[in-house]
Amino acid sequence: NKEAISNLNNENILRYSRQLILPEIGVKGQLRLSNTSVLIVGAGGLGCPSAIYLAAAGIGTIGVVDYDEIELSNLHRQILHTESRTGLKKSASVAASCSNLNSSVKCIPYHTVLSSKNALELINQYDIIVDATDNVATRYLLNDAAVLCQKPLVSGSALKFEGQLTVYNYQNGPCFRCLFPKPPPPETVTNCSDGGVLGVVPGIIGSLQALEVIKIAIGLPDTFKQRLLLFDGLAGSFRNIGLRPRQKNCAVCGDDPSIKELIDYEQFCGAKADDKGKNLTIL
Amino acid sequence: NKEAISNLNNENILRYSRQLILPEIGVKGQLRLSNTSVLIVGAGGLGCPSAIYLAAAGIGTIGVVDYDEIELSNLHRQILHTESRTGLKKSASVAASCSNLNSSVKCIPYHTVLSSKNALELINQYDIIVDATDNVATRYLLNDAAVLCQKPLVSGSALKFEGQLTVYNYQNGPCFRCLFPKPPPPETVTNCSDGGVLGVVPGIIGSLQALEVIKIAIGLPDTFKQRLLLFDGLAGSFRNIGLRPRQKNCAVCGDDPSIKELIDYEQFCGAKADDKGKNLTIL
Amino acid sequence: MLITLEFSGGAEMLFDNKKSHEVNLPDTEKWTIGSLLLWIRDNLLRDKPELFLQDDTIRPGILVLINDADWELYGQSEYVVEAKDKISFISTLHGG
Amino acid sequence: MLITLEFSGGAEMLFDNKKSHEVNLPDTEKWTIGSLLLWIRDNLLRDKPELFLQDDTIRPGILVLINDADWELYGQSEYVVEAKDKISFISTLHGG
Ligand SMILES: [Zn+2]
Ligand SMILES: [Zn+2]
Repeated sequence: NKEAISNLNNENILRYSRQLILPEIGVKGQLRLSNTSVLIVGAGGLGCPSAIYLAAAGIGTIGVVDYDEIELSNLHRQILHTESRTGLKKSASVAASCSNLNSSVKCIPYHTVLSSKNALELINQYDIIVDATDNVATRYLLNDAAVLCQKPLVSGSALKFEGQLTVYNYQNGPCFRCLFPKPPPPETVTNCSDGGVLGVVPGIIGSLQALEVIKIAIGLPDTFKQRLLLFDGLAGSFRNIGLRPRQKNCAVCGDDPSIKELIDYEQFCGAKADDKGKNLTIL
Repeated sequence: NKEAISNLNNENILRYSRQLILPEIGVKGQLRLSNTSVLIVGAGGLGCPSAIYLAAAGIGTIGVVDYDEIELSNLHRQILHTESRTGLKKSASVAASCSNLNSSVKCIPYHTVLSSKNALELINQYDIIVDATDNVATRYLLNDAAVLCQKPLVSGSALKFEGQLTVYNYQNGPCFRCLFPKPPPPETVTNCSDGGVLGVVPGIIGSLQALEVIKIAIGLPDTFKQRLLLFDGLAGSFRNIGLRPRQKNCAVCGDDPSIKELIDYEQFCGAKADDKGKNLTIL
Repeated sequence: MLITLEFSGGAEMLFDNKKSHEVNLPDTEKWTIGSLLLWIRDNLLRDKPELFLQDDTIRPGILVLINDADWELYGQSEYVVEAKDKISFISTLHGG
Repeated sequence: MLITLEFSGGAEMLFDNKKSHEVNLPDTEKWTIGSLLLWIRDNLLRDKPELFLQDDTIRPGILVLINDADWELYGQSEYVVEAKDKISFISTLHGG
């Protein structure tokens, strides 16, 4: 339904010149980036670096979903916001920062909670989904929605000095549920509000998510499909973990799935879909 | 000569709350960050992420050195600049973006070429130096200046899909010259203008440089002293390399150094101190 | 039999915040990951075993690795532990 | 004797842009890094040997690694190569 961009104008040839000369990208790869749409869910510590590096690289359309407003306590890690924007919508702030860097990218902010009601319609409009969220319920929701819409899901997470990165539901690789069929007990889940996080750790993981998106958009091999990156910022170590293949008995991506439409994920996880409140089970 | 900051005001307690609760940081670590000054040399692909994450974390003073003005072809990787700032000074642009995020950080732009004439005076005013430059001559200059001023040097570099990171001249570890006593033949050196670079690759390395600075400022162990990180973005691999210790016969940091003041680095390297022109030997 | 146990992603908080443990398993039996889990509960866990095990297996949300690969690739709890193995327990992160 | 050679940071451009090479060294002699460098020049290098070697040793700006550690830690060109060794040649990057 979108008209494909089939050539680069002179301004864009200049703008992207340093990546156009990479043989792995070239004009063909740049056009693929221009014709790719990416939905970033979460305009926080992971979403900020992801969004700005995708805008810089010339992804055609970037959607940004977040229900939240900017607070001072976000600014130690959410680097696209500014002091003067505190109280304003995060999604609009990220879109504005991306447009300031590259006005040829179409940036669409969605100031809304991603829910079982709107997720499929939103995700269906995009080619690649970035999980830059901050809570378990939304991660299951996003996983199931990405599987049902058949979109690759580039998943990042960070807490304290640690980060994790993988790509779900891509090229017949596993999904989040293949690895974790059951949600963790709510009392074992720590969020950034309670556990803390050093801002640059989601910065590194979010940047790596942008790289994965670019590789998927261009069709480069060696993505983090069926692989997990473990980053330990205190040790300065990166580990590459081989993961299981897609599980035939997976409830959502398996051969005979039981989940064919989105469910109630707060109920499923026993926890609210934000990183603020206490767990439902405790309330 | 600077008056030390000895407590956090309420606004800063709120701003840094998510990193203050990390036991490795806490109020003591946050105060150390506030009392640390960092000189970032290069306001480009590495300098941008480095600067913004250091500003976000609350480094007290950030100096930014760059002689260059913003061009459209920078924006695919230099994410703190904007379209509307093309033609303006890079150093001022980075300082402005950092101040917009965190006005409590003192950001000092230096619109100048780092040279053998001004390097020692500049570097002496800072605690930690970030090498975010783009050419061999400036890297030798910065190394020698950091050794002569006894400052740790957090070095990053990127080209195409690859990046490298290490920390020189820290805690009796090696310096750049310990590893590379002789400069490379100019005809073997590729810069980002000629070889190209995917923007997010310096994004990842520059973020990792910010993390190293934070660890050094706070006094955390396990930095990249005497270690080299090799990042291959195409393969999605990170390798940790053990390096040689400080070399007793090093010309600048050795036991009987022959270099006791800065020399002519363009002549030493046979190449100009920018990433634009052709090599001197070819001219 | 000497092996290395690693905990990360928060799982280390159940083990004195120590991420790496060298342990010496008694040579009295053949060790599977299943029996190792119970040994960890009885010998290393300080308190709150339910945050690590549920129904005698690993609780949801912790990924078990055998020498840096998903235990699912090695038969999960049936895998027979060998000397020098590195068994890791990675709690998944959800922050962002 | 089978070993792995790796080239990165741009050094791979001298070797058909291939980053990893499995090579089989003839068992006729004891191989040091020094003699390996000459073997690489004569058997793998396509052209411009001066961009890889100078005065029969590695040219300035390329770091040599023996199994992911600086060759300086192993006596540089004197190191005796063993089967399955991974010898890497890393051209330092200067871009930013
Ligand atoms: Zn699945
Ligand atoms: Zn030295």
